[in-house]
Amino acid sequence: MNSGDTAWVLISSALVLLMTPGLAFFYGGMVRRKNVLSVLMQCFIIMCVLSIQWVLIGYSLSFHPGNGFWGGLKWMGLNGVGLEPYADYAGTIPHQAFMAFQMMFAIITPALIIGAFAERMKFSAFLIFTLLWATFVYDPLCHWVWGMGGWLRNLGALDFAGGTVVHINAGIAALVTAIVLGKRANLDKNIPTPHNMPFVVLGTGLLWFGWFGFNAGSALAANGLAVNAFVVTNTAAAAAGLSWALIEWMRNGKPTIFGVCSGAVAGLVAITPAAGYVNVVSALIIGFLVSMICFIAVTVIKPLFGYDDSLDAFGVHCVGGMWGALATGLFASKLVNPAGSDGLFFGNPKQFLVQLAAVLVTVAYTSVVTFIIYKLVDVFVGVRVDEKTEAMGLDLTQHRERAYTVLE
Amino acid sequence: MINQADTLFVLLSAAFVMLMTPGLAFFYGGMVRRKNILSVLMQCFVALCLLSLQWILFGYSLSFAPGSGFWGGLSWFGLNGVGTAPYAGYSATIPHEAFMVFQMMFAVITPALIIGAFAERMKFSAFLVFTLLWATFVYDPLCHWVWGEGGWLRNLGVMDFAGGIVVHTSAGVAALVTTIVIGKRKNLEHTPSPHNLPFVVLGTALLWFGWYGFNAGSALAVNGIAVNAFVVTNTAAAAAGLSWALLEWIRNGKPTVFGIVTGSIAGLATVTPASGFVSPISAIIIGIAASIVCFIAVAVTKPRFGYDDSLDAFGVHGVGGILGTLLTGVLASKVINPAGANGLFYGNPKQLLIQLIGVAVAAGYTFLATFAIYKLVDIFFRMRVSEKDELVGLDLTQHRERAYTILE
Amino acid sequence: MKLVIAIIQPYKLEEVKEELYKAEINLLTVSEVLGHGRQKGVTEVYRGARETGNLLRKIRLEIAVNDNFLEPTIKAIVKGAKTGETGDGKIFVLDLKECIRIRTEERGSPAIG
Amino acid sequence: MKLVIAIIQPYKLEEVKEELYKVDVNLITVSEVLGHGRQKGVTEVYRGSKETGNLLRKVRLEIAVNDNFLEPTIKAIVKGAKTGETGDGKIFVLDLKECIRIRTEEQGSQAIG
Repeated sequence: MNSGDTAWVLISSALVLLMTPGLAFFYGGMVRRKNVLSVLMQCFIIMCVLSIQWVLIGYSLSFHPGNGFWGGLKWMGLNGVGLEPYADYAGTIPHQAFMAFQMMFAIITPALIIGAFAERMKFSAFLIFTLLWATFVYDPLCHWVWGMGGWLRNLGALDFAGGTVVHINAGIAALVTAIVLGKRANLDKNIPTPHNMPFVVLGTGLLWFGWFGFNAGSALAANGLAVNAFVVTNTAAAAAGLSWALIEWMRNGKPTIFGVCSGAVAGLVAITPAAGYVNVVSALIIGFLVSMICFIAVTVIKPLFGYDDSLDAFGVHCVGGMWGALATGLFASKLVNPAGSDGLFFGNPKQFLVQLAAVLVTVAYTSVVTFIIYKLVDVFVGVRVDEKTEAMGLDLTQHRERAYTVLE
Repeated sequence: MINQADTLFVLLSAAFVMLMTPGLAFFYGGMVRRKNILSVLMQCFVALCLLSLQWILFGYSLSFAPGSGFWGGLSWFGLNGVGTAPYAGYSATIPHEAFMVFQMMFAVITPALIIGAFAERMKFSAFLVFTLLWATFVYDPLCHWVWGEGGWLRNLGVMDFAGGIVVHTSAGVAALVTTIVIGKRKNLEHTPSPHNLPFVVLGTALLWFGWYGFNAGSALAVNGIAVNAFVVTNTAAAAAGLSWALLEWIRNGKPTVFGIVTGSIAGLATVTPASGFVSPISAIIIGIAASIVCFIAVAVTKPRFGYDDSLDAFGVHGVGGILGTLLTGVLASKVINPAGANGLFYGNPKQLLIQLIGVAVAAGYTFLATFAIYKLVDIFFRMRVSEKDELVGLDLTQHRERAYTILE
Repeated sequence: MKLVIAIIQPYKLEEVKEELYKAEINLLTVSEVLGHGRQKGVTEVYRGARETGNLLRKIRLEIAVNDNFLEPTIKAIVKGAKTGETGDGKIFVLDLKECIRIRTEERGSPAIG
Repeated sequence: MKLVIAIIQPYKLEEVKEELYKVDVNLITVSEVLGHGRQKGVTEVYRGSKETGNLLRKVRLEIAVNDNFLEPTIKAIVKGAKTGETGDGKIFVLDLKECIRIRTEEQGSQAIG
């Protein structure tokens, strides 16, 4: 056991936890004033619900070395998950520290989906949907990619900090729910604008800060690999934020803060799977290109198909995550991480195909199961709020409270 | 030999200092009028993106490569040769890249501090060019002189623990220059009151939090000096916040929250150069001195000379940084840090003279170089927005977006 | 000329706007106000303390119209805002003595449209 | 007595205020409103989707004046707010039946100033 490594993983867990409130402000600033509390509420309740789900069954389903497809229930209620290190995941820190670190990932992933169905989902339905989704989509996928014996892991798919497990996964679920839930009312007449842009910026700042724990913490030790992940994370975010602003400048005439924030988050998403395998120059390229790709997804593809992904959970997280996962297959280098493998540009085209396979499997599994869960919840509780409720806003109708006062 | 605890501490400190830039964005953003808040947030975020890239491409090399006494040269261009092996010239127990990324966050926040001087009236394109040039031709050389291997002020014996000269004096003097040459804001019979004081308080809280990384992290190791820096940082901030509130109470009849946060920031800026060399009792003296001197600068000197330092970047950071650097020459003690030197009170008046030379050289160089860069950019881009754009507000005219909605 | 002032439910604004556009009334001013109504409204509960404020959030519309447009305007507002429940709001009509378009300094009814 | 309601561009508020002070009109009430105008306004672009909201931000002034102050008030507002572009705004004039100063309970024109 190493005290430096343990401290690093615990602090990283705290940093990743802070990302969920960060996400709450990032999303909350974007919705209309009458719905901001519903978004904050969804993010916060996820912190509560999934923390409990994780210690009861989630961690066991995800990380217990069961078979290739699920972890089983042997570690239910953290039975057998103690303070001794578990060498297959991390040999120098207590097993529970690893568990806590992974918990924060399990929390933020379903929270990402909120962006797709914001402003129109019933709160009770949201709770059930989230719990089922975490159990039947996140946990299995997490096992496949990161769990001992997981079949995608055995295939050799590289995912340093969660490109497939977190971002593609949440992003595809977002697309599915946005499509089946349908558009918000009156959307063709006026597109709602972010009601509090400074909140979006605050959320971005907290996300960027927390992402250091997300990526550099995934090294699970305070070593050179963590330093590399830290540096490439910052670099990709900076490159993507800047290039999104430049694209806007050229296309719309003005660079916006909303653009810089969107770009920075896209860059952070894209570098996530690659953070432990690529060098700084590759991070620059990954960052610069992800803005272009996500910008097209958000401004061209979304209007073309007409789905209402309210806050671009699909357009930023899934598209950015896919680019990151594939880019890992292009730019990975054993010089950075001897435990990884080389990518296409370093003479190993097979890695690119493995990455592609992992992406396709995730897309297929997540879309099918998310659809089933959605329909199931819809039958029993009804997912969407009625028209009047939507017009009045979810804050007042779902939670009977309001974000701001008028006069005093 | 790499030490895990030191590595984790420096990485974590880098993350803390990164968070200071969004913190500063809110500190400044809350102070401007509602129509300009996004322009301030945008400038801070773009500085974060732009300078992260400048730093890895050539900024770090110019600042820290062991070149001549006056600049670092380009031998570490593109992080060539900056890897995960430690570089003993700066820190022998952490990967060289960790030191690089820690310093990067300083290079990001310094130009962002200047924003306070020209807020609400600078064109965005001009801002970008100005910031890039300023970082390259003012920050990087100055950083090399004071902190770089072979830097001539370093060899002279100038003590600047965490950036009193490099960060606060340079940004503050640059703020004074730009605020004078860009001129006053329009219609300024009375200073506009902050449009969102809770944002100012939020920003201060994030800055205070991040400053632990700034000062304690500058020890570059988990040791007694880091602990001392942590304690004196907190002490000076507290003493300065309290004494500013008392000054207001005496002079204006009521203590204000705006006053207490301004005082805290002044205390933090002032203790920065001293934090590795002085005792907690000295920190109280530093904090009180910071409040008195900065209060005079902001409340007496500024109105008398009539320059429009919109958010008191010079009055707080410049004055605080200069004062702190000089007080280091008075209060430093070898008992706290054997690697430092004694100050005037500990029987070494020479140190005060050295500090004075350091500050004078930095202020003089910054003054001239900033003026030259400003004039150059002004010729090509025109720094100031048109009168109508200023009245309409920068959010709408520079970025075509708005911070808040009214009804929805 | 008349000045119509209407106090309506916030969530009905979109519908009222639409009805007004249909009746070719395009110029309106909207603001958010607190209004005292007869209805109880949705009770908000903060940290257990029940808030039964009787000042409720409303939307206030101001529309300047020529006399022949008055009835269509009233009809449009009623059509868009009426639910039949208490709290639907009120419409007030005032005489408008003069109207000036600032850009051209035109006065009277041509300045209204 | 008359009640003058003016809808103007937000960034013109300072100039209008100044012009009003020059003609000794000191009592004004200002609020922020959304107004539908003919002009397009500045188009905001959010993540690439253009927002051409037809409700634009305006400032609304309410000024109660005695009849002899009416024309100077209108002139002052026009002078301060006019640019000649669409979107400059409108001025409405209403009859004011009564005016009461709450502090003294004075009524009528001496209560206005």
